[in-house]
Amino acid sequence: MVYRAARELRDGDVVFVGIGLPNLACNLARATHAPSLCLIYESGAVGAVPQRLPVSIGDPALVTDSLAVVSQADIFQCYLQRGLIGVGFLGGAQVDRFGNLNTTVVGDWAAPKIRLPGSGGACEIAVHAQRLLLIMRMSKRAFVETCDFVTSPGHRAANGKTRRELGLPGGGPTRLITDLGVFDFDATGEAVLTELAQGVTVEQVQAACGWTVRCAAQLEPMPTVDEAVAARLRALDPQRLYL
Amino acid sequence: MVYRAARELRDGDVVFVGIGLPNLACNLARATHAPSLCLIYESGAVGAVPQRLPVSIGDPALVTDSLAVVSQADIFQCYLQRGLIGVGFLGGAQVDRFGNLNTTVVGDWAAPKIRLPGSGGACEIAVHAQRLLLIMRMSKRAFVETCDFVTSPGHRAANGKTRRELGLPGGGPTRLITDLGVFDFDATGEAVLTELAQGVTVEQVQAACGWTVRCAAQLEPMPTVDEAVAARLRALDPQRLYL
Amino acid sequence: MSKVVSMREAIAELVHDGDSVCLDGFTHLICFAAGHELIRQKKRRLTAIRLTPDLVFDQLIAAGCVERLVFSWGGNPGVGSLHAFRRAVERDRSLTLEEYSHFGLLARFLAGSSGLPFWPLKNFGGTSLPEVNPALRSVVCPYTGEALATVPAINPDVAIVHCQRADEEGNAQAWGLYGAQKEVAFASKRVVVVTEELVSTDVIRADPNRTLVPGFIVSRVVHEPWGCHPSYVQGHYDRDNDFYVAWEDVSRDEARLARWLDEWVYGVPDRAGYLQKLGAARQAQLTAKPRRSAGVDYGF
Amino acid sequence: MSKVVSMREAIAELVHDGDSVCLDGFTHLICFAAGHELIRQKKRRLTAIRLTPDLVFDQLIAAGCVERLVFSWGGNPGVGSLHAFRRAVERDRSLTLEEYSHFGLLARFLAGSSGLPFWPLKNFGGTSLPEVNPALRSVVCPYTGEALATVPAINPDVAIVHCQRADEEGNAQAWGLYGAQKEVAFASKRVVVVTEELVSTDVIRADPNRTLVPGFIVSRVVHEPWGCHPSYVQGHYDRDNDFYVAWEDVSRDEARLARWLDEWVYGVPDRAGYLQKLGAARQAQLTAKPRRSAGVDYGF
Repeated sequence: MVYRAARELRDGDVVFVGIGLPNLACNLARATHAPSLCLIYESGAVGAVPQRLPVSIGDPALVTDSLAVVSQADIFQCYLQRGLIGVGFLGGAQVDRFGNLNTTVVGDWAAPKIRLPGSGGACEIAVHAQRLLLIMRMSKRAFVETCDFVTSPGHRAANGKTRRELGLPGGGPTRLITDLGVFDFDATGEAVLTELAQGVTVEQVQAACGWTVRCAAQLEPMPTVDEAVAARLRALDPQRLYL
Repeated sequence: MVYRAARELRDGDVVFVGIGLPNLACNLARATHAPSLCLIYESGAVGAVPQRLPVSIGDPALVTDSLAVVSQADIFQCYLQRGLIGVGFLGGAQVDRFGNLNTTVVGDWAAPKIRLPGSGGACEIAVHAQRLLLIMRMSKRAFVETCDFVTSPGHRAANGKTRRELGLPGGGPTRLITDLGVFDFDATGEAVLTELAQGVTVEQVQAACGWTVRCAAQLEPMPTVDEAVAARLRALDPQRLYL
Repeated sequence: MSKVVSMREAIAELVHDGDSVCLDGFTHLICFAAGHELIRQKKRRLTAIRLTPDLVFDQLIAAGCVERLVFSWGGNPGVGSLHAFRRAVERDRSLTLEEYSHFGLLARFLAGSSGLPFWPLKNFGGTSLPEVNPALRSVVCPYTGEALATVPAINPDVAIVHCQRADEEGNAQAWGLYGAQKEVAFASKRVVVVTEELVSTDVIRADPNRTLVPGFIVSRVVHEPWGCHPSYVQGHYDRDNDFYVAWEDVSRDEARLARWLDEWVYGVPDRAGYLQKLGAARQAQLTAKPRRSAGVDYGF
Repeated sequence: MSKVVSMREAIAELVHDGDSVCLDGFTHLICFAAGHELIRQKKRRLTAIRLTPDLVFDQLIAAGCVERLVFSWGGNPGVGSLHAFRRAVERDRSLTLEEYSHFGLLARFLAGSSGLPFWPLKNFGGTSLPEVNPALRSVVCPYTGEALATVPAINPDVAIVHCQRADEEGNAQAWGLYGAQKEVAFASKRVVVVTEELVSTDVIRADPNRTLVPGFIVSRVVHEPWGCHPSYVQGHYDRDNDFYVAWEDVSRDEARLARWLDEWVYGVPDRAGYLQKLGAARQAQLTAKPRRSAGVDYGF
């Protein structure tokens, strides 16, 4: 999943890096095929080259030797809202077929079953990034017909409005990368399964998904991690923070 | 005139310093009775302690040893518009009885007789400073019934609207200091002569003024410069940039 | 005129029950020393404002100081949940929430620090946030006709701003991650600067581009070395990530969290006491390895 | 990948006739070298954008490069008038003016650099500016109901940004007066960074809080020492105030100004030629006396 996400990054991309798996994917890409990847963190670090895997997006290792450290106002206004962020990464507790994400609450906001952390920068990343990559493990609890709360907009709102109608400048979700396979989004903004992980069937994907899965005409195999990449990943995360 | 202006400054005041006579007045006050005066320049220098009299408001001597150097965006938004500037100083080519100033154009804007520099930061200083001091030499050309162009608002617009009606947060002009005397502004926002320079008569003031001069019940003498202050002023401006 | 006082004096003098208090710092420069003093002084009915409530607000919530929380991300970064926060929201319903995204709350500080009543931003389209937060509204651009989101200005009663160095008048310099320290300071009615190093004004004047907060907007200055632990201060000490990981278990168990507060907050008189308890060995482990930049030339 | 080219190449490649060009710097960091190259290459019908047109725009106007001027203060600071500008406005009516106050024009850059279509500000009430500039409009605050002034975003075709040091990719650092360099760079479609010192990226990374412009928004980098004379660069050389004073007489006389351009702009091939003409003695007089700050610690 991390490897598959890393392969979405092109050398020279300007990436807004979230914590967790995206962080690992970006640092893997930088260590392998995309050495000129420009990593930007919502904390204010631009062109970071962390010498240890950052535990948080505000780790001091992101500051030391970065190209620039700027205020969060600049990050959100001059970098993100200005449209300079090529790639954003998000995950969440719930996702629907249009790529809407929930990281706020399970149940009702005013009387929640599970209170999640909330948006942080996720909402604005989903609004503004030119390409948005979603990374989540599949389960019926997570891949839902309708999110309890939409924290970060996907391709269509519950009322059917498109991104253009909602005034969202960014491109919206381009891939939904999961442990079982990969979804693209078609012209109507709906998720379409295009890749299957090794040994996984469409039935297994459907069993872990709360909506009726649509498949591409041709399903590709999801690329597997060879030993060299696996070793690289272990080296990047010696404390097994994310692996 | 410079000395009279300097006396308006209290120790600890936060002053927005313009170029020319205000610059000299502020540096005189700092050298005499107001050592803790905080000088702020629209160029971005805060708490400047210039070791030479600055020729421009962007002089490098304003930067060296200042308390802070910030972006112009911060100066205008966080310092001025936030209401933190206690005192502003302005002059102009024309002033009317309500303290409206013109530094833009003599004649019609689209077909000017004399094109002046324009607002610079003068408009926003007049809008936001808590106290505004005007310094100008008197003449019929300068003290006019109606300004050809209002660059910086005084107490009332040509249509009679008050500062409150115009949405202007600052206090507006508090003194109009001239070579012949000093005007205060009354509750209706109109200039009232309160002080006369040594040897000057009300008739002489009226002869240099395009509107009918109103006088306070009691006219005070404008304080004169003693030799110590005169020497201090010469020391501040050895090149006679302003004197 | 020196504004230097102890943390106890600063909090007693400037923070009153019912105040809105913003304690800023994004991962970096979070002033736990101030948070603990608020708890010790049993401040009540506070409106607590932070983008990321973090452990320090979990502790304030557990201690019963907070009535209303204005925030945008309430978790333990890279670890998991803030359990006192979750209990207050999920079980006790004892906390009023006012929720934003980071950009949304930051924009409130931008408006507050700029003397404007609102701030426009392109955001929130297609999300549920406006349904639960009536403060999110919109304006129409007078040029393009497009609708933009708005947030209202926020002007907290008190800001607590930690920095690497400040002088006695509160002229404060910081580097590394800025968070929203500058915006928060300018937005607030009263500002407490807490500093790792108390320096002479000459040190500030020698590098004026580094000044984040000018002294004339500062009410009080507190000299509190190690005032951010377990958060960090670039160039001084590292983040205590083990503490953050361990907090998961402490805060999950209400009784254990109460014992933790007794031991580490109520049980010590001040930050010096906390550090003595923390121990020299732990401090030595966390002390930053030097990585000094070269200076620049301000001559003319 | 190095983006370093000569000033001639940068201007030839990035500035086209009819472009809008912002050459920023407030008293400090005004890139006269770029202005002179625009004149030498006989660029035409430019929309020239600066808060303070200054001598460099007086020269561009005299040379016939400028069709439209977007500005907020058109004078010779501390000296008097820009006479080419005045002749164009008062006598020839050959220049279209779009006039703001400093805050007004700066707010256009703020909007442009922030990806917003407009910027709100409290300004212009009771003035004549809105009568002569239809771009000044208003919005109503959705919270307080008060009317606020607005300006539209500006996104110049080209920004020319001078700085103390940059690397080959255009990561640029500046100190002293910032002007609106950052806002102008982020607002513009193409950015030319002109630098006093070309340094390795390590120098940039050693003090990342000083970075004003990140390389990835920069198109070309020009290494041009003394590129700002008679403006100045803090830590490098002082403002040539005598030049500014002398300009009053030069620009007042149209023929003399034409001769000045012949001699100092058309008559030299590039900045190196200009400096040779200026002479080592003048440069020595203006060279800054060192005033180095101490570094700060970025360790953890």
